[in-house]
Amino acid sequence: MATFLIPLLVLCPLAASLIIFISTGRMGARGVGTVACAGVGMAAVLSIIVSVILLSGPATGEVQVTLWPWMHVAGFSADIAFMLDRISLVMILVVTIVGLLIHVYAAGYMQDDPGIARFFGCMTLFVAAMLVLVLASDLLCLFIGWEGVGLCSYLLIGFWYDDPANTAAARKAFYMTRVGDVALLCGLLLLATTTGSLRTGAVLAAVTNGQVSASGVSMAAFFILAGALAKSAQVPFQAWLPDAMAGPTPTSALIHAATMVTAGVYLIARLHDLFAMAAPVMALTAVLGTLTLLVGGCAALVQSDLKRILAWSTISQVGYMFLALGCGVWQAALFHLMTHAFFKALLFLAAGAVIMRARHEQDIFRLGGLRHAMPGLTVAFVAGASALAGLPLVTAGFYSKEMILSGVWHVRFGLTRDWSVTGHPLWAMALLGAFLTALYIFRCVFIVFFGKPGTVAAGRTSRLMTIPLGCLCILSLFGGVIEMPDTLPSLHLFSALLDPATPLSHADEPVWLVLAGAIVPLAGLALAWMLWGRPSSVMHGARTGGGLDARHDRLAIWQHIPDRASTAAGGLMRAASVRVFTIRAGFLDMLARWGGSIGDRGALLLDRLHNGRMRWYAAWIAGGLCVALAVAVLS
Amino acid sequence: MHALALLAAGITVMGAIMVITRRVAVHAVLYLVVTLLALSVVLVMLGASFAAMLEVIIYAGAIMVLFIFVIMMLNLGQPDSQREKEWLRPRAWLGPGVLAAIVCMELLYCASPLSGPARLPVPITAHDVGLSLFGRYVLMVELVSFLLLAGLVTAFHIGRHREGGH
Amino acid sequence: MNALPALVLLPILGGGVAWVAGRIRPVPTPASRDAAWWVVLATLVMETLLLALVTFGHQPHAGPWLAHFSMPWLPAMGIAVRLDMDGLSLSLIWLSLVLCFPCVFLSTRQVTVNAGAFHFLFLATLTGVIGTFLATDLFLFFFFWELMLVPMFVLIATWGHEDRQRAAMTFFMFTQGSGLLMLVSILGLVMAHYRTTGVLTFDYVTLSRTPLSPALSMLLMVGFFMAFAVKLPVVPVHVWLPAAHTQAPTAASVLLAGILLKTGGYGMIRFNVMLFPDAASRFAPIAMGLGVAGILYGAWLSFAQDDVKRLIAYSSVSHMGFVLLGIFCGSRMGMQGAIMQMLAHGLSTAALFLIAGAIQDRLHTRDMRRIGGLWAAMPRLSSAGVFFAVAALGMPGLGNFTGEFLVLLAAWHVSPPLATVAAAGLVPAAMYALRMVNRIFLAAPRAGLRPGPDLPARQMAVLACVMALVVMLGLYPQPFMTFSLPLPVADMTGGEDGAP
Amino acid sequence: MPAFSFNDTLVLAATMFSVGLAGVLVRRNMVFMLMSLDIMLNAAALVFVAAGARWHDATGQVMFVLILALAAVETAVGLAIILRLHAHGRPTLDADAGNLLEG
Repeated sequence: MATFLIPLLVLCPLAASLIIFISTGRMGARGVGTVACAGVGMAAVLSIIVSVILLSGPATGEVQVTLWPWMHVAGFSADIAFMLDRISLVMILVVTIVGLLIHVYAAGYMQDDPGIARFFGCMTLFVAAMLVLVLASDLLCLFIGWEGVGLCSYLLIGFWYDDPANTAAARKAFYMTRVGDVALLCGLLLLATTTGSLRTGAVLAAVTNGQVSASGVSMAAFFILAGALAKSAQVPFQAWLPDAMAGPTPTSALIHAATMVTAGVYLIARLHDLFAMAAPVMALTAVLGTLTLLVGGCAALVQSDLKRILAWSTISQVGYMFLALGCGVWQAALFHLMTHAFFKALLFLAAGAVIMRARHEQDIFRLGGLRHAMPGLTVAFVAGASALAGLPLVTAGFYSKEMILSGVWHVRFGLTRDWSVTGHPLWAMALLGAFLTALYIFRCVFIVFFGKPGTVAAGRTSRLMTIPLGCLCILSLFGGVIEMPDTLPSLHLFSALLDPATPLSHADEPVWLVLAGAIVPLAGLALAWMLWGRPSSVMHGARTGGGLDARHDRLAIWQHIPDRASTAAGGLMRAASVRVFTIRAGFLDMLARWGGSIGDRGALLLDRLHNGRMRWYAAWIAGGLCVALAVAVLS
Repeated sequence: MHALALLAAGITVMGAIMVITRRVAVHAVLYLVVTLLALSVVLVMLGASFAAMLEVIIYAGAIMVLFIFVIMMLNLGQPDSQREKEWLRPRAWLGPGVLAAIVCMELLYCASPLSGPARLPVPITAHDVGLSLFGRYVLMVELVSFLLLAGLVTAFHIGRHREGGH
Repeated sequence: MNALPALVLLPILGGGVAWVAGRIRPVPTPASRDAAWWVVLATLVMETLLLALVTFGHQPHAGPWLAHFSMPWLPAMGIAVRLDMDGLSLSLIWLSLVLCFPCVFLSTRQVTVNAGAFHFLFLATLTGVIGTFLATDLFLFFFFWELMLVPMFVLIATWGHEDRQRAAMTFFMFTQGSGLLMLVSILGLVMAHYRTTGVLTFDYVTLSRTPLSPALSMLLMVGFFMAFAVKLPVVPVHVWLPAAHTQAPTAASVLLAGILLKTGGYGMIRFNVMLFPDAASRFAPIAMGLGVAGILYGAWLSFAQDDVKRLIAYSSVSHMGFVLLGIFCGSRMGMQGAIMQMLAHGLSTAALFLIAGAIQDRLHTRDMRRIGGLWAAMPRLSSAGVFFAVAALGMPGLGNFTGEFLVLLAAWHVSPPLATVAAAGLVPAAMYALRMVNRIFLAAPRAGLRPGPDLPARQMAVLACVMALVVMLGLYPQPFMTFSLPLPVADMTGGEDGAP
Repeated sequence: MPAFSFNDTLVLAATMFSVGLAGVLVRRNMVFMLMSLDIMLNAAALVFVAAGARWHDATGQVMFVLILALAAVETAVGLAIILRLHAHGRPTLDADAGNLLEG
């Protein structure tokens, strides 16, 4: 039964998207909104049904369905095939449920935008592509979803195409993710060459039973990591995500918080057997993850644009997930992915509502003191913020971050045969990251909601928008209980769900580990209160924030490096190609022109010969005679 | 080379040179007639008496007379010969002269290896020429008649509008 | 009567009738112009039916070929009118016919000045192309190779845009010059065959079995390669393509991009890799290097263009680089990838040219700096434009990606670094495609420009069919792949009544 | 009959031919060109006859007759053209002036 439902699951959003695109505006804004929400809603319902079927089945059961043979060629075969197992189960639940909530919110948020048909068309297409990515069992079929998601993010970032800056940001996003896609493609090519087929099962089996050489495995893992890094905007490729905030807020919420950026995490989690065999790549993932979470934290600390703060915070949180993947605890990564989807979506939607009501003002220093004008939004934002910071016991963020921290603490990297290093330094830096997270998010909360009143808020948030906010509040606060650290009543529902085979309980975990994880966010909150919360500190210039901002500016400088590098690269490329074009045009056209002028000069010369005078011709004949005779005589 | 042969050859060459160097057309034509007559003498010495006679009768007799007749009609006066003088300045004839000299040298150089024994040429009488003319070459004679007809028609046609003159 | 000669001659006869129809009324009233158009449409429909007949009604006595026809032409020289159809030629002929329909619907209607002649030349080129795909007699192949060149030259020279004379001349010079090189190779091959076996024949099948010294076979192969390299546009000899594409009228540039480039690819498969297998394998590294160079160079150059058609032309140089890479990979997978890439490129680039032509008809300019955003004014045209631009940049799930992936996989078997560089070519491909989209479709509308009407529903339906084909080529290419494989030379026993 | 060897006649013909050639090249007056042309023709005819004498073959003289006919026709046409040009108001008879091909 499930085999029939899975393709239907993907078909619903796809059909909704086609309907919206083909109707091209004949349907009103409300009609488009309902069709979109219906499409994604159907997908959500189906995914719940399918998950119930799967969970009722055997523990390690999975559902395979092959739709049709895609490419069957000598030496390689690929099919359009879907697979539902516990990892993709979690993902489709996250994608469809969060997606549904965001679509409902967007129906209200975008209703007075003329291009709403195009917006919802792209959004539903995005959900369809994401579902293909998550459900694909053939890595090449996953690549369809992978690029489809990139295309939709390009179309949605550049949604308000009137402003060239938006479309430039969209193109930049697509180019950087495209670089990653090429790397991923090379990885797939390498795997396809060695194993002949890209079915996940076949690939993992070939890797585990040693059919692929060690260097091949690490090379493939490296390529796939590069692809994941670009798609999830990690350190070398993180410049495009802050600019991607140019898109409408629901887009930022759905694509750049909940789903697309986590695609990389999902891919590595899906291929964790492959990565387990490539120890150096695992270490690299962990290091890059840590680096990203620090860079993200610092950058978010100095942003003045509300949405950019959230963008950098996403980069930082995904950094946590990569750190977890690097340390081998991919279950923790997925758990954090789920909780992150909830509270980050909540933050983005709340921010969107705030911005809309503050007449599209995004600078936090000009927003100020909105808690009286928008009490509901304040509660939502604070809930999201606390979950993001990971305030102990009461928020989901705490549990997922705790799981990662314990995983990182217990890992031991076997870089080479005899030299292995424990995860303690990484653990310390992760803890610092948690502190920074709490700091920047509560800085934003205090400045926006508790500072002196800035702009006057207008209107009310429509009902359509408040419902999703409510749901997300509940999820981000209570979503974490399903996975408790051991010291507390050890409840491991989530990891049991994911991978029943390997229990994650570390009995000998020191108590102070959990305490550290709990105290650090509170410390961050306290420092933020001291710097930006107390009315006195706000007095002497909110922008400097008691000197802390200035120092962090320097720290944040070098997070712009890749940003400047990419714009420079683009400019260089454009200038180079223009110069080459002129050179090419110069070189080859000169060749053609030069050839032409020879012809003209030659013709002119000959023309003078035929001047019609007989004696001149006679002379030439005599000359010819002389030459002929000379040749005849001499040779 | 026998004295008479040398004399005839010398007159032919001198006549030819005089033809191309005269300013007045009539003098040139007369020198040409002298050249042709000397040439017929050479032909006789070659044993081609029939050809010599033809040369005298047709070439010197008919064609040269035609020449004289036309030149008289053109009644080239003093300005013409003055212009000829101006046309004959060294700048004009130096180039072609050199070219002609080169051609002459090359021809002479080519001719040298063919010097066979100076056998007494057995004269070829009109009888032999007549036999071969209307034997093997009867078709060619027909063609020549066509040629003559064409020449006649052209000369007549071009000359016809002399007084109309459009 | 055997279907093959009818398949070849029908277009040119139709063209003749169209010309006459166009000239019946001296003054070109709309009726007379439409008459020619209707005749062309009828011809195309009949041609499609005939092709369907040949495709599905498999002729029993044709031996290994799908269809075979042979008639002595110059027995003294061993030249016969020999037409053979196998999977490869059939799929490319289907591509040509499929492209002619949108071409006829979208662009040939706008041709006003002596439409009859235009349609005649249009169909004459089609005859030349179909002949090239079918001929298995080297002399007949060369005859059709030159035949398809002349009407295209006249099309560009008379109905082209501002700088058409120079473009037509460069196009003619390049193709004609290289064609002569091919003629020399053909004659060389025939002579070599004659000297060793004493049999004078131009027949492809017998010639493919001539014993050749490595040096001679490499020389002959390179001679053939030059002609096809100019036509395919391989990088150093592609100079004629941008000029010819930019100046050609819409219908001609669709024909040029959609079909004529494929004759280069077809020629390489049939007359390079299959006729001189060992020489081709020795020549493969160079050819693959040229292919990758083409991919990067074409993509980089199209990034810097301001003229829409020139941009699309350079993009085809880039895509054809993949074809070249695929053909010389030496594996069946590479060959299938190259064929898929040719089919997909044919559809997507032809559609892009149709859209560029439509833009030029409405705004009378091709300069992207002056066009500005069209999404608000012409949503249908722009959405089609965005779709095909996305197809051009190799979005998986659409036609181009299938071809490119198979080519890259085959190249990876041969040399991973080369395949990585070729894969890196996908990034600039995305760059030029999206730059184009963001300059003429998804951009702020230009104030001064008075936008024309959007695409009528009928034309949009035709484009929708092409879109469906591209998606089908992307998601369900299996039938195309098994269907369009060339007949390997080994079991080409040749029809019973092969040339003497 | 004193001997006139074949080689001597060739020398004579060569000189006559080159003199005639010089005449054609030098003189701009068409009449003189015609005359020089005749000299060249005779030089050629002389060689034919000498060859006929040398190998005792009448063909030499046959060719001589033909050359005569040719010379006659050529002179006739040449002079007709000269008369036409002269009467037509071109006193100088300059060979170079007549290069514009109109009537």
